[in-house]
Amino acid sequence: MSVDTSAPGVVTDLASAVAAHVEDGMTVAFEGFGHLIPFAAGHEVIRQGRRDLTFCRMTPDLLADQMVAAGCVRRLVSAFFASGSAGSLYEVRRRVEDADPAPLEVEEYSHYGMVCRYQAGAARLPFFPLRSYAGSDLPELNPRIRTVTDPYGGPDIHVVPALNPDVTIVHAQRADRHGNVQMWGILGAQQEAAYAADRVIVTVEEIVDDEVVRADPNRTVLPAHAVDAVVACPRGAHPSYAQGCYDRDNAFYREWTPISRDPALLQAWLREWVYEVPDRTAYVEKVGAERWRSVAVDERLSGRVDYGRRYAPQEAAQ
Amino acid sequence: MSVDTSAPGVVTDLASAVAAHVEDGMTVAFEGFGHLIPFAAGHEVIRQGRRDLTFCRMTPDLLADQMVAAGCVRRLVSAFFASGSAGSLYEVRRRVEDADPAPLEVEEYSHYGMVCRYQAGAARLPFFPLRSYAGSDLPELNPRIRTVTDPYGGPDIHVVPALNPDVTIVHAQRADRHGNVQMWGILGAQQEAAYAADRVIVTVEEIVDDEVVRADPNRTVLPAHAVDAVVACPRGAHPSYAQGCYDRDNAFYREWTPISRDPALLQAWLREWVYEVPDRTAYVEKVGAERWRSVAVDERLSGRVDYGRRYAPQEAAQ
Amino acid sequence: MTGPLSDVPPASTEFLATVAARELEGKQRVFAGVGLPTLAVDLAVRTLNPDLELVYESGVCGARPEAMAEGIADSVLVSGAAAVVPMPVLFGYVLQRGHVDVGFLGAAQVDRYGSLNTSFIGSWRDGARPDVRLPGAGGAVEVMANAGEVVVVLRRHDPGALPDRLDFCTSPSPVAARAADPRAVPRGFGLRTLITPKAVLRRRDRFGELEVASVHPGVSLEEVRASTGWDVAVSPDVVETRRPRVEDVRLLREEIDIVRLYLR
Amino acid sequence: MTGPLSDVPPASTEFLATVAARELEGKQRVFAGVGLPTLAVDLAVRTLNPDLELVYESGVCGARPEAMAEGIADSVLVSGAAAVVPMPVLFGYVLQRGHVDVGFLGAAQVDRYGSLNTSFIGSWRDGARPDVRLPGAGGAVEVMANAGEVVVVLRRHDPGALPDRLDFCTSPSPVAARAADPRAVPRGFGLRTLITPKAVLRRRDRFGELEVASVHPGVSLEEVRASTGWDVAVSPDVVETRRPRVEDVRLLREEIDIVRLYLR
Repeated sequence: MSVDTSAPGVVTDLASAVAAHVEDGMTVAFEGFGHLIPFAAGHEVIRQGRRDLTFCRMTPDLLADQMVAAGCVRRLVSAFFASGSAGSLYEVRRRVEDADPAPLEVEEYSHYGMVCRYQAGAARLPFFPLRSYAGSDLPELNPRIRTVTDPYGGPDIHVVPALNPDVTIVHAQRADRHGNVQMWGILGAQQEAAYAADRVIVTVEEIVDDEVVRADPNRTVLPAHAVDAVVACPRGAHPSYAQGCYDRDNAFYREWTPISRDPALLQAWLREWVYEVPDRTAYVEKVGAERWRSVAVDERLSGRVDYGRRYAPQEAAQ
Repeated sequence: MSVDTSAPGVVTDLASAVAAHVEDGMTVAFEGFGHLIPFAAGHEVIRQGRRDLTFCRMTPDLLADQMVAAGCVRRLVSAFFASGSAGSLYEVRRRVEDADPAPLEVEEYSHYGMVCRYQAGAARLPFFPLRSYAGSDLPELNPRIRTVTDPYGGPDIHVVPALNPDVTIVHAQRADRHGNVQMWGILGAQQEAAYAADRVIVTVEEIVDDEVVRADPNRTVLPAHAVDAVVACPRGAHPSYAQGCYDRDNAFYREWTPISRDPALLQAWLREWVYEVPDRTAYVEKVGAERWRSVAVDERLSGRVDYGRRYAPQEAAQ
Repeated sequence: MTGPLSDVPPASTEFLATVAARELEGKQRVFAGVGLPTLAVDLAVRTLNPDLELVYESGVCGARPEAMAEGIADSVLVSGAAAVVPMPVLFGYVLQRGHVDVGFLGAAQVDRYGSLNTSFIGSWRDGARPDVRLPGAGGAVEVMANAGEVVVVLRRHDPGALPDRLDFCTSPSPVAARAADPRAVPRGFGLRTLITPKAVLRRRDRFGELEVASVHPGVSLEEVRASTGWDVAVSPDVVETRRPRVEDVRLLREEIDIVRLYLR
Repeated sequence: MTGPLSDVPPASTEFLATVAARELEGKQRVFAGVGLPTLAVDLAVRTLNPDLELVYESGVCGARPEAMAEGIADSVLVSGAAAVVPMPVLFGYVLQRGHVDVGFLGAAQVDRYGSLNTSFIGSWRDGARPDVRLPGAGGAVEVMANAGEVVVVLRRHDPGALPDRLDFCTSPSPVAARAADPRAVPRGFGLRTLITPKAVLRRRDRFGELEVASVHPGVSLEEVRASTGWDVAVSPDVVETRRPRVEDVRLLREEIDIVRLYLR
């Protein structure tokens, strides 16, 4: 599809987007629940040497292990401290259990607690209520979990505070050059995390013509007004996946456990796969055709729906 | 498309669905924001002579005028007391301004207040906060609008109480026989209103094969677990519209004003178009081909997206 | 924008829509209502601001209608739009979060601080039945609180429509919100521009009063004062309202509202 | 379900998954986790409950995977599913509203009332660094509060995993919730069934204690008691746990987990 990326819009390259929007000490959310995890953007943040970030993510995943190991992260705001299916995040554990090589601040919620924090942030509310914390030790662990009195006479209910990241970074299947972003498959809390943020960077598998987006407006998860930078970044979610584009690299997730367990191996991995790789194009090439074949997927197309078009009176008169 | 409607599922006819789920005195939400308004279901409720309903709808529209005039409604819970573009709802106004021929209780919010009430109901929360009521006379008019103290030190914030209808009724473009409902175009607060309810009736333009729904799972607004009855009811939203199926009958909306203004005309209209019409099939026939041509739409298809399919190991080995 | 000027009367829809359209110059996103705002927005896109993003309460963002919309939930707004979002997203994330620059609202009454009444004429307290049941809040109270600024077009200019005191405050200005709770002042400026058949009134300060900014051709300042329900302030640099161009009127009649739905 | 019985050991994944699958008979919707629950759910669909709706924390409802899922966010759960909803809908409307009948959870520690610890081993108060950083709450605290009932499968049965007192209460049982606030008792029953390598323990009462309901073949009741960190109650009608059928084991090995991801 031919797209004139020189036209006005928010299209940029990843290095520029990160340089323009991500500063040391910022609160940055990287969202994508097991799907569309913005690894390419995370690696660019590592390469640019950002420090003291408050890193927000419902499930930290390997991305947290990598960014913590690279020294980008001062504080982790999260709900789950393992890598989906495949074992511990040892860099995170070393920091938390032994302050090795340095301590890591942790602010801990449940998954729904994080979702609620993003919902409050996205709607500019001070807090969001949820039902599940009564009797848990979580509110004692994290004093930012509080209660409010129900003015309708019910029991007190727990609330979590709004989370408003300075920057939210997500990955999606496609966007137009204005920043209207469409995704499908598992949507996680990306819409909330993006609307909650002051600035939003979206990496996409493909930048498409306006008409592709406008042919299916219900598919748009982030309208252009919520997006500050769009970057074409094919395979930018690897080793996680993009529904319909490429599958999760489960083998890599398994390989991560021994890498993560050994700090020297982990630093060597960062050198080889992040610092010494200039950008995602080089990464894709380095991953190699054989590995990409192992995560290739067959086609399974959705149907089309009809949005209809009004008969123009001129036409009707003709 | 051939669908075996004798198979197990929630498919039924409209008279049976209303008889099974809607009782006198219940709280019933009819949602659809200017689009997919469930007129056919409302007319069936009128025909079955339901009384003392608490009728919930963000914008009452002609449907409220008709159901109030038919004597179904004791209490109106709403945010807007006019018919979209085209003038007053005179039956509602007569009741409110002059108790003519009888009073009508009104519980009044704003549009977002109604959305928030449904959101709280859908998530089993006692209330939902919103930012816009400070300084308005709405909280004095409606003492169910209250405030809570922000435990994070901000100002008090207004809240609205959960709305949990006994029944929510919506119309959609399509569903499968299990009750997985898909819609596109303007989605209003249908998802929230349905999840908030104890029981849900959905009328649809078309019941489709399971595979049509499963080819595009992100298009499903109401999963089957949230739906109790699905009714095939083509053109069930007229005189409102169904995106891609038929357009709004704007001429009818304009015709309504003089009908609504004259109680005798209104009762005659109800006799001719509701009481003496056995079902939606008869209504569609009575509306007539010429009028249906006036609301016909041209095709404007969405594209397809690729959900992908994993290579099965067996296939890979072959 | 230059070209010969039209002599359509100041109370005409064409005049008011053109004056309203000018408020959209340089803005990014407008929350558009039905009726006269539809005309104003369309005219602005065709003349002053082709990149204006049209946002509708129904959840449509970036509409590009092929025909004139007959309501905020018209199917022509959906087909070809950039996005259609559910109402919790529209009200919560788009509007309350602060993405709307200008909101167009109507009203039955406007007070000196720009609070609006769209609910009742007459008394309503203690269960009284009002004289007139107006449409109610709809989304107006949210637009007032959360849009960057608000533009109101009134079809009347008299002390009934511009009273000293509203019968009911549906959508409070920041002044009224601050009086209720000094800590809960909303994000938005509130009403910035009020366009009537006689004049354009503006608020220069978020907590200030309306003042007469321009008077329509053929209307005297004295008439404006006498038609307003309070002792209305007048801007020191009050001018005559600029007339629509002939081209604006032509666009409205021959390209925008060709079926004369809103133009009478 | 009849057929010859298998002699796989009680601590084997095949044994535990089959016992867990039986808990899904007659249920409508299960909130399925990764690992052993994946096997149990798949086996239940193939043997006891073909209409079971599979709901995943990732937002997938009515999954019909063409291959075994390697996680709760696996692409095979999405393709061909009945619905994929965003997480606010999944957690708020599907789970918290009460549409899930059975939730499968894992845990590092379970106490006598069925509260779970998935957060820390060791001390954590006053800023102490814990001995072991466990994965944390994830969605477990929401599943415990809002699912109709919960099934937990443990891979250990010893006083460390079944202590008298949890190191951290991540997901409280209704007993613990009631103790914190008698008015805030959650909707769900809490843990109903705990499956370990030695026994099946059940709670008969929403506010009751776990009691030994069945003991696996070759395990003595005395061994179960000695392996539990409190003086565990025993059901008056305690029996021996029914073994998997040969067919169950065959299905697990030859049709469900053909790559032996979870079966070792």
